[in-house]
Amino acid sequence: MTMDYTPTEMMTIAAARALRNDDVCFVGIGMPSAAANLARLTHAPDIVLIYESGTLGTKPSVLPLSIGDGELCETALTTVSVPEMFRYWLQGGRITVGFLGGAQIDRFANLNTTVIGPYDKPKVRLPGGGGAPEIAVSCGEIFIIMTQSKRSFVPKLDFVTSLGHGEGSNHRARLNVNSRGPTKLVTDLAIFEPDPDSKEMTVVSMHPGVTRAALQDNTGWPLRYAATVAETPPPTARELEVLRALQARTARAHAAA
Amino acid sequence: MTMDYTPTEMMTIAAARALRNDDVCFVGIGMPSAAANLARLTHAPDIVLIYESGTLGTKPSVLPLSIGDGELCETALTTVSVPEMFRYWLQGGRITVGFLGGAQIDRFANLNTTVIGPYDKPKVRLPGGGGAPEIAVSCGEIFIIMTQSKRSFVPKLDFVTSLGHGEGSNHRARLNVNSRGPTKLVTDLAIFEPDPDSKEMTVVSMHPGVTRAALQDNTGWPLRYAATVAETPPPTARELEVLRALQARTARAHAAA
Amino acid sequence: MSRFLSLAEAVEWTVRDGDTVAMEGFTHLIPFAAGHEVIRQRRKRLTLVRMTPDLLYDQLVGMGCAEKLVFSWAGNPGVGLLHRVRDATENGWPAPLAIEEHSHAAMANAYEAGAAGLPCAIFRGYIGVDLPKVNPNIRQITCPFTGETLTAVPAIRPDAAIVHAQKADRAGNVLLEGILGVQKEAVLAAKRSLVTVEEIVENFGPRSPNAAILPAWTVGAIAHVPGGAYPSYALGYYRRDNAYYKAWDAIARERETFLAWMKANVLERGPEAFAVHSQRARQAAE
Amino acid sequence: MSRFLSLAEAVEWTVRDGDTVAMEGFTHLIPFAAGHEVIRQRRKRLTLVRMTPDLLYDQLVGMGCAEKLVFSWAGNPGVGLLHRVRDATENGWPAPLAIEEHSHAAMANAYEAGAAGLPCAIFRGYIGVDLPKVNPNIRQITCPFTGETLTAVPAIRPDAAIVHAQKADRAGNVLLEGILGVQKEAVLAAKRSLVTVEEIVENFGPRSPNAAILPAWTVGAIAHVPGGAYPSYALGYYRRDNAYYKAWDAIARERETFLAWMKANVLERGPEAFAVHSQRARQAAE
Repeated sequence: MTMDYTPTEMMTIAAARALRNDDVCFVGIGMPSAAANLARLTHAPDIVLIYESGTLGTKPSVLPLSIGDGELCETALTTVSVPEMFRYWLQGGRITVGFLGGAQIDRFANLNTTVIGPYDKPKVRLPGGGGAPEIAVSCGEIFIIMTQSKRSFVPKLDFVTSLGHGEGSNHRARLNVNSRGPTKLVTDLAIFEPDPDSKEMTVVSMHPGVTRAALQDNTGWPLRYAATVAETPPPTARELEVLRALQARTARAHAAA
Repeated sequence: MTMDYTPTEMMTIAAARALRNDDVCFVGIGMPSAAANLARLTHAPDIVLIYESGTLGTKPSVLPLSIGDGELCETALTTVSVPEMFRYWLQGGRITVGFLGGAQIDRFANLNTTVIGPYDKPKVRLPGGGGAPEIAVSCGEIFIIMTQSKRSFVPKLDFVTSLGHGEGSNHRARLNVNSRGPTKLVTDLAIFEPDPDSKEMTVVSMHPGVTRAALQDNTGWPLRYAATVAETPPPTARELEVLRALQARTARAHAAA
Repeated sequence: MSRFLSLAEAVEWTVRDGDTVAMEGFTHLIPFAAGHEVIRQRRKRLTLVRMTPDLLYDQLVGMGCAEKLVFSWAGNPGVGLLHRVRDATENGWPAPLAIEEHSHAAMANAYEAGAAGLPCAIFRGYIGVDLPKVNPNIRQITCPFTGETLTAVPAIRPDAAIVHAQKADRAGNVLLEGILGVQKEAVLAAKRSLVTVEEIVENFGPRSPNAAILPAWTVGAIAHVPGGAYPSYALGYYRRDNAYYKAWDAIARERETFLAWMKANVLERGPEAFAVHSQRARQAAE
Repeated sequence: MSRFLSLAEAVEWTVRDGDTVAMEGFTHLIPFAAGHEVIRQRRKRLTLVRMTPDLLYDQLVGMGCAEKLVFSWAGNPGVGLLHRVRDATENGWPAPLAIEEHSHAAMANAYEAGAAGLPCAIFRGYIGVDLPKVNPNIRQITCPFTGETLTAVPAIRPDAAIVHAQKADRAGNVLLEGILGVQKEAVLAAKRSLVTVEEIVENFGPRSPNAAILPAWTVGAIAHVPGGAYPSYALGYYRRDNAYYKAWDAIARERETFLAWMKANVLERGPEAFAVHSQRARQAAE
């Protein structure tokens, strides 16, 4: 059975599938939060979700609008102070997966959430790095979820907010960073993984109906493909049902508040 | 009315009197604890007592045998972790008075609680510094309470565990220490304060019945006296009553446990 | 030792022109009522420090209270950017606004160091990124045991810290619960502090032996402002008004709508206007 | 992810010959039962780390389990010195014991740095004193902003940490209450950890939103040992047995009385012997 679904739903579901039941996941607001909670509500019921507001092991029934919604604290195992969160939990190396998004990404999965244009004279001033610069180096690995377009998938970032694979190859190791960095990039069109040698983000799976031409049209650099490129399995009925129920609950809760 | 009292009672009561109602006092076990709680139970009901085990604003009804007795936590405003105690509360400069004792003291009120004899080949190995090295520099001022004898009041310490006035004069300032250091030394015989210039601990008050000859006999260096030396007012009936009741409660509680 | 004051008196005592001020709150317990009083008192040339400046700092900046913003994430969470902050940084309206930008880890560590009385914080951060190129307050330090290069940032020691909390007791102790953010650190790191509270109780009663409490002798002023964190929330009292946050985007987009809104909702009102948000939640719960 | 094991299995998994082991507890929640199991398993050449080594470490040292002691205050609180530690350091009986001595502030900061994944801690300490002359692990570092000289010590990262706590839930999370010491830091800083608990509950139920909890995924082994902190205490369960501490002074003074006591009370007994102390307190409360 095939069902209708949006590219954003495909992206969220593909990202959710990448999470494992024994992961400890540092979650950002927005799409990462939707994907992480979808994973928890489907195949990864024991996944530990952590938000930088200090909530450890939180199990929200609706998606938070902000990183510190009451729902996150009320359903958490416990809540620690923000200095403790960044010292003991993030820097302490206790997180297996950090989930990031961004306004710009380059082919080595470095991210920009700071500024479009020059730093001193920005065309668009973005919110800034928040937790990302340290999430990017302290988590075991990084999953990135981003809507793909030429504007966001750029040959060169205007500003490096958080480190991906740097200039590629062993650049992280040369910076004395031992964590794996971005191991998965999930977009509304495809799934990327780093090439084992160059560390360039490489297409490993394309979502149903997406063509190589369309992919390239939405990417600011010449794309590389893995030797074998899979087709992403479409969302299952159950995945869509759980995701849509989650989003409907969320919409109701936010409207009521 | 005069009452019988022991030199230790006089010492404890004289030390208690030095504490003010608005002090925030970092309390060590033993005589400092007795003096601090006596102050709280008499003229300084609002004094804030802090023990290094993390208890803030504790109001024990009996004296603790250890620095972390349950009584301290159960009667505290709250209890913080030990790293937080030493970082936010002691180093943070939030304590007005630190209360120390020691096995040896010199004329500049440097203290030794580490070792008698050489460090590598001790005659007596003492428990060590504990919190004292940082209490001595981070508190607004330091009160010291010690039984006086030639063995403990020595010309030269075997080991400097915590800083008093160093080599005297402006030595603390030369070490970039801005707190006042030992401002009062209370013994079973007398009360000492630092000379304003040399910072040598100087007799300012002698307990009733104590002679200068007896004082010097119990001191390992030639004593200096302030221009005017007072006689310490003897314990009042109320002071003795409260102190003895506290110690009786304490003895009963520790025997029962 | 903390003193109970009216909000106007408390803000007057706590915040002075030219101060470095931290009004903290990590989504939770944001001191909106106190911030509005700062606006009404027309404070000027403030350096505003906060990890997550959102609507409240947009309002302060738009009303011309600030000359500098120190932050690690500036936005309307889940909604968008801060139009007033942008107008100030890009167009100097109503006054130029300098920025000093950090990461969350840097600011959290810097508050921690401030509370701990240290001049700087060390952490493992800013590796392979551009912020150190534009922020001279990000430096390096070498571990004397391993030789590892670590990052150092100056401690945050504000002139004034303002936070909101659930409860004060009669003795002036303050209890916080839930998402604690860096509020305790901000108060301990600051020279002067103001805590607005939902309620004042005789005593806190039964509680965790490790409750997050600011003792009276660490707090400057306390003002009783029920609902004072609205439109953010106070765990146990009222929920976040997400609609307010969403509506803000349109209000703040243009100078005129912004000024009209501020006049009607801040300049011509007082802290008592916040009480209704606390009461509504209470009624809803009944 | 934490596993529920018998105490013998848990100690076997956690502690190996030659390990650096931190059995923490600041007067409260000292893991006596687990330490006795380490003695029964005849572990050797341990480096024992603890801020306040007291009777338990006296017992471990006297039974020849240790080759080094890292500490900041070693004694029988309110009673006197540790005779077995002294016999080992001064006479090498039953084995020589090296010492590395710190201040409380240094060790508390070093545990904190260990939990935070840093190689060292910085603080303002050891000013004008002699310990830096005898401990090469006390070094200096300069603040890159103010030029102030600060003190650095290496982070404590033990091979194994052992602590006692009030409760675990079925999922393997651990709740601590009361005097927390550096227990949470010790577990987070260690490669392997063991927590003995007074009771295992279905879930923790209503609690402070900021309760001190070690999540299951940060804990190695959990063993259910009621009374396992005796003769220290567990807040909410039983009180400290001050008489035991006082009696220890005479027991430990001579090698013969010490060995006889250890044989009768440790070697020939098991963790179930601790349960009576928890039960007595329960009866007394009824």
